[in-house]
Amino acid sequence: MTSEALYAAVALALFGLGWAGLLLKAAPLRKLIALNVMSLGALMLLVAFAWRPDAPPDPVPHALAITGIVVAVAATALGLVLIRRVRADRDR
Amino acid sequence: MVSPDAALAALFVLPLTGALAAFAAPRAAAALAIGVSWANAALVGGLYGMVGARIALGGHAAPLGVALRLDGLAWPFLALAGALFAFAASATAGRALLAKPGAAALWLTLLAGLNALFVSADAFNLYITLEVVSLAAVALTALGGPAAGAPALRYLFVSLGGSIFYLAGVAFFYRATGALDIGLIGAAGLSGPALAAPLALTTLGLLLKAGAAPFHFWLPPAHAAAAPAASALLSGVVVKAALYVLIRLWTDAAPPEALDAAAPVFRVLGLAALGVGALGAFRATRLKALIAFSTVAQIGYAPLALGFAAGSPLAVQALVAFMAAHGLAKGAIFLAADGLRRANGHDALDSLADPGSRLGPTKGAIGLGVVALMGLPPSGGFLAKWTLAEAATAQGHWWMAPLLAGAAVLTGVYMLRLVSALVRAPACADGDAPRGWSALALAVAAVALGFSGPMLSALMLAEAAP
Amino acid sequence: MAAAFLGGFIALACLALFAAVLVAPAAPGLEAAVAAALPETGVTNPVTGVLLDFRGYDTLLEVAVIALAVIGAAALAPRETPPAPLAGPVATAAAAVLAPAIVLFSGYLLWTGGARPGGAFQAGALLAGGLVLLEITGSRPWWRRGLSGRLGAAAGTAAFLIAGLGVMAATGRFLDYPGPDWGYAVILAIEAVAAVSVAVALSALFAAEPGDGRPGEGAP
Amino acid sequence: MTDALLLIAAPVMPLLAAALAMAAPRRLSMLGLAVAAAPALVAGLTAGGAEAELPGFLFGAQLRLEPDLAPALAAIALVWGAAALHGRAEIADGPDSRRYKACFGISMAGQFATLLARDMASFYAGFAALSFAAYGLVAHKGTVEAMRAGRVYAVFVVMGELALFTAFVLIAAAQAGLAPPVETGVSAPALVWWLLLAGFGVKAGLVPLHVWLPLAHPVAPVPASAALSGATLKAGLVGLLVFAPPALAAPPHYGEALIWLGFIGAFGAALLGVAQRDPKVVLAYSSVSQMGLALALLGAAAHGLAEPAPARAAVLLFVVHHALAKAALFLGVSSGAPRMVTLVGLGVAALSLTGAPLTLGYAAKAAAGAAAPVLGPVLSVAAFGTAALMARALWLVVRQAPARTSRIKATAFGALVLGLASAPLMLAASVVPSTATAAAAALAPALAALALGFGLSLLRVRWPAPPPGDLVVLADPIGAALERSSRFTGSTADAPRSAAALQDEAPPDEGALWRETGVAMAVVLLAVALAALGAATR
Repeated sequence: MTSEALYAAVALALFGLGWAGLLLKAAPLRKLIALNVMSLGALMLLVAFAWRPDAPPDPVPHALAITGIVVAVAATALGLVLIRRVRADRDR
Repeated sequence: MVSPDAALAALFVLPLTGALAAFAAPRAAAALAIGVSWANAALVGGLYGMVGARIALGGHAAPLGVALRLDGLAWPFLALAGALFAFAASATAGRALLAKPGAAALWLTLLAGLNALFVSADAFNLYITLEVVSLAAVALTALGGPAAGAPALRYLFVSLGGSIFYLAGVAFFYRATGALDIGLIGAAGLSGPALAAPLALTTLGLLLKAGAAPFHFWLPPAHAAAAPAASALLSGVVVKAALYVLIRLWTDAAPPEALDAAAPVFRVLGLAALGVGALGAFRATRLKALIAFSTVAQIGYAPLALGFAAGSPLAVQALVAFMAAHGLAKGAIFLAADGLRRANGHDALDSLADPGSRLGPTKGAIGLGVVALMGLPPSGGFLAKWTLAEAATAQGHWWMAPLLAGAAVLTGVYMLRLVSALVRAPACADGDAPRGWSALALAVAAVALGFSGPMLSALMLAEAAP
Repeated sequence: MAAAFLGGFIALACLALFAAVLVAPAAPGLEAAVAAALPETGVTNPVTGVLLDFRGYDTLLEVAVIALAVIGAAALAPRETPPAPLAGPVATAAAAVLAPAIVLFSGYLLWTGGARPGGAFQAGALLAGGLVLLEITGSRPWWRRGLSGRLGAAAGTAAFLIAGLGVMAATGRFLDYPGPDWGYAVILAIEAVAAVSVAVALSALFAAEPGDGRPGEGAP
Repeated sequence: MTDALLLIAAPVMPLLAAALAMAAPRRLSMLGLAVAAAPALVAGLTAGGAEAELPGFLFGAQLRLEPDLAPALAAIALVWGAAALHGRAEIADGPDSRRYKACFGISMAGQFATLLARDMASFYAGFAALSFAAYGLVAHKGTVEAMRAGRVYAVFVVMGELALFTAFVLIAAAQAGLAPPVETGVSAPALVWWLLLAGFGVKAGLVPLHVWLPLAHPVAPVPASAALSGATLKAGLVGLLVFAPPALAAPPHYGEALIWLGFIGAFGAALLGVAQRDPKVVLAYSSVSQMGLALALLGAAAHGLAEPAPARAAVLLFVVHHALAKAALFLGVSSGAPRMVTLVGLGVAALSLTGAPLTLGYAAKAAAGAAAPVLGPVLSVAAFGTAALMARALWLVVRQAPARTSRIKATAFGALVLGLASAPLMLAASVVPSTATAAAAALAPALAALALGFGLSLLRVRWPAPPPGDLVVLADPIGAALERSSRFTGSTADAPRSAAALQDEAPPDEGALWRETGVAMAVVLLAVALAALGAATR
């Protein structure tokens, strides 16, 4: 098994875990965390696909992964604020 | 003469700058949003002469850099967004929304994201623009009030989930082709698992984001709960962003054989949407829920048309006409619904009444909007329906003609629930209800799209040219 | 029942995707193209070259996404009483010791990004950590509040836009840096502003208060 | 050049007038509608053979006034113009009048477009505008009967449009172009002919699609009835002439079916009509009867019993004749002219319909008989039915209280009667019977009907009136069920439900929604992936 396959297996496992969590977990916070796990899986897939045998990795997927992480952070932050907002509106 | 580089860059530089300014200076924000929306509309109008342009951002050509291209498919969507943002911003409902803290900056960010999305030629860049659009749209939805929070949250989850599927698909595309440019991905001529994995992932993600049946469960609550002007944008153009990327992928990145093979799937999805949306609209009790379910039904035309698009530019042309007509008409109806609701003081569908003669433009907007949604001639909807029926019949699927006509009948029947309000005994009108000129302008545009046939054909030809 | 079906299906789908990885051959990536074009950029770290030059447009939009999140958070954050600061001696002392070290190290990360792993986001994220540390100990710096806070969060996108338009005056193309020397300078400038801006934005997202900066005043 | 402008102005002017009517509610705008019929009238009288195009409209609109269609256009324009003028006195100003005027203008524009359009898209646009806007005319009064008639009308119209849209798309696909079959000479598949028959049959009052007609005509305002019966019915006939032309080979049984349905209409409607007690219902059944004859003529041509060219000419002459005569009769119900003048005018129109010598009706009947000799006896017998209907209608008009005099209404009525009376002057040769027996035969129905009517009134015979709309009563249980579900009708009686009441619809089970979405994801993912895999192995 190449390093790419190993990394891809882990990435897809994360992706699947997050996917299941998104569908099956009820609490909004858990859904958001599941989404984070899922997005980590997708980003790790990029990292896995950057692997090259006997050569330095392809820098483009790495750059994409960094961009993806930042986008995921921003989305998560907005999600957290929204969860707080919903909670506050409900408690009022 | 402005260079294409400058003009295309202006598509996102202008609204993004406006958004930052609106954020930094909240007092001028609303005026900025209206001004920039109109400036953007003018810019898009000017870009019509540049259709066919393709630029390499930063001077780096495709495999390495990100390309923008303004072709015959992109321009109508840009124009739709431009018109909707301009008229919705000027409408009373739009000014009410823009007066809320942060709304103006979100409004302009959404515009920037949509513009960037429609001209992007790069699969990963499309991911980022999709995220800009989704996040801004979710935030705008949540501004609809206390009842909007939960629907907005559900919208966010579905939308983020969809983005992640899309991103995973892009990763697979890159692995199989070493390219991110959609044209280059298509040129690689993928097949087998190397094609199936990314195509299935991206398609699933985009269908989720578009709210296409059977993934529509988030859409009606979100579009019904948002502020009226936001609903106009969400239904009018935001859901189309994901559909647009879907069209791009299947017509440019996937080989024609794949689209041919997947055509039955898309036809089933489209028909399911038409049915499910109509059913929801029949059962809706609130005005905005009816309109939102009608969106579920109407966006079914996109997968349906995609189901006939293999090797048929006619079907793609029909698809564009559908999306443009629906966007304008739906924007008009959401804005007009605001006037109707305020004149009545409530929005319970079965007891709405005539908002009085002062709201003539509102009533006209609803009437013309329904004509366009039903696809009666000479609206853009008719152009689309006829073109699609012709394309389908040419491929031997003559049953599409009665089916499309039947869908129009369904639309007419559930929209009658809205129209019949206009002939009931007049309501005691709220003197402040907006008259609805912006809504009327959009509705007139939706009907006048019937005159755009030659322009659409010309645009599609421009796309075919190298 | 449905849950079991879904779990099973998801597992199968992921296995199928994994099989696709094993079966389908990988195409050569863009490493050769990046290596060939890297000298024009003025940086030697290929990831930074991709991020800030070849796909600088992506990065511009990505900074805009952060600004968007700040805008959205400010618009949506509920009015709630903020939690009491951690004012104990340990926390205060830790902040006092760690904050300068964090600033220094994030500066290093920023600088080294041109040649080795590192760069604006890494530096900005670290800096944000420092700001959060200050935040929870109750000593929020003045430039995180009000207009300057908003300007700070918007500065990264603004710097990118200004740089993009600035080089356009020279080359006629948006974000097209003129030559390696200038390119390096422009990239470094963008990165510096972006790092600080990202830090301000992330810490603003951490606090997530209503846009007018008046938390805890009850219903709007 | 001016001719081309006239052709474009014909449908555009009524639309502008409709827009004006929305803006200006005063009676002036109704006058505008009357004036808006002028370009079509002038075009019909002077511009036969003219062509024009509107490149931007739909797929590029081509307009052409076929020389043999020109008289029909003129007659129909006269009908619309007279109806608009009459409406100026008949329709009270009010919030509703704007809607009426808008619908009137759009219908008028649509009808002119159907007569001029040379491409299917424009024809369909005109036809749909005519059909849908006419709903506003049928249901204008808003009474229970009007709403019912409107609903029945809407159901038929929608079904008709469905059939037509399908047929047009199939024609376009069969011949790869938008020109109608009458020009391309390409005969469409059999299915298309039947679809066209259904679609146009609704408009033309073909049995059993006629049931909306006797319901709609009496409840609509008088001028609207005149336009509906005089003008809009003809859109169906013209549509069949253009899209299912006699010159092309019809599918098997098409001609026979059309002949028999036409006969059933011609005689059945006469039987049902004479028993009615409302002059407008009688007139409506008379329209069904007359249209039945015209349709039977088309059927004869399709079946090879008549030459295509004379059949087309005869149908078009019938269009001119029936448009003017029936519109005059409807306006005569509330003519506004002095009583004697009204009766003379009605008499002229009625005589013309029965085909008396020296009238346009005689020429029309003679042309039909010449085109399809086999129909000759039928036409003679049918004339007795028509005469009976006319006698009944006139009797009912005489008995009702005279309408208030109105110079405007009288002008409108007079214009139609004059048009009807003067048209024969242009065809002098064909309105004069060649032999004395022919003259006697032509006059016989009218005399017989007069005698019969006189006798019956002496005997004071009364018989039960069948319900107007005959067959539609079969569908009434369905309509009642629909009405009970107030969802579709709604009522202002319900107080607006409170926000709280609306909120307590059971909140959806969030978890179930997500699980269902998960299952849908599985299905879609699998389907797309399999499709993509399958495409590769092909």
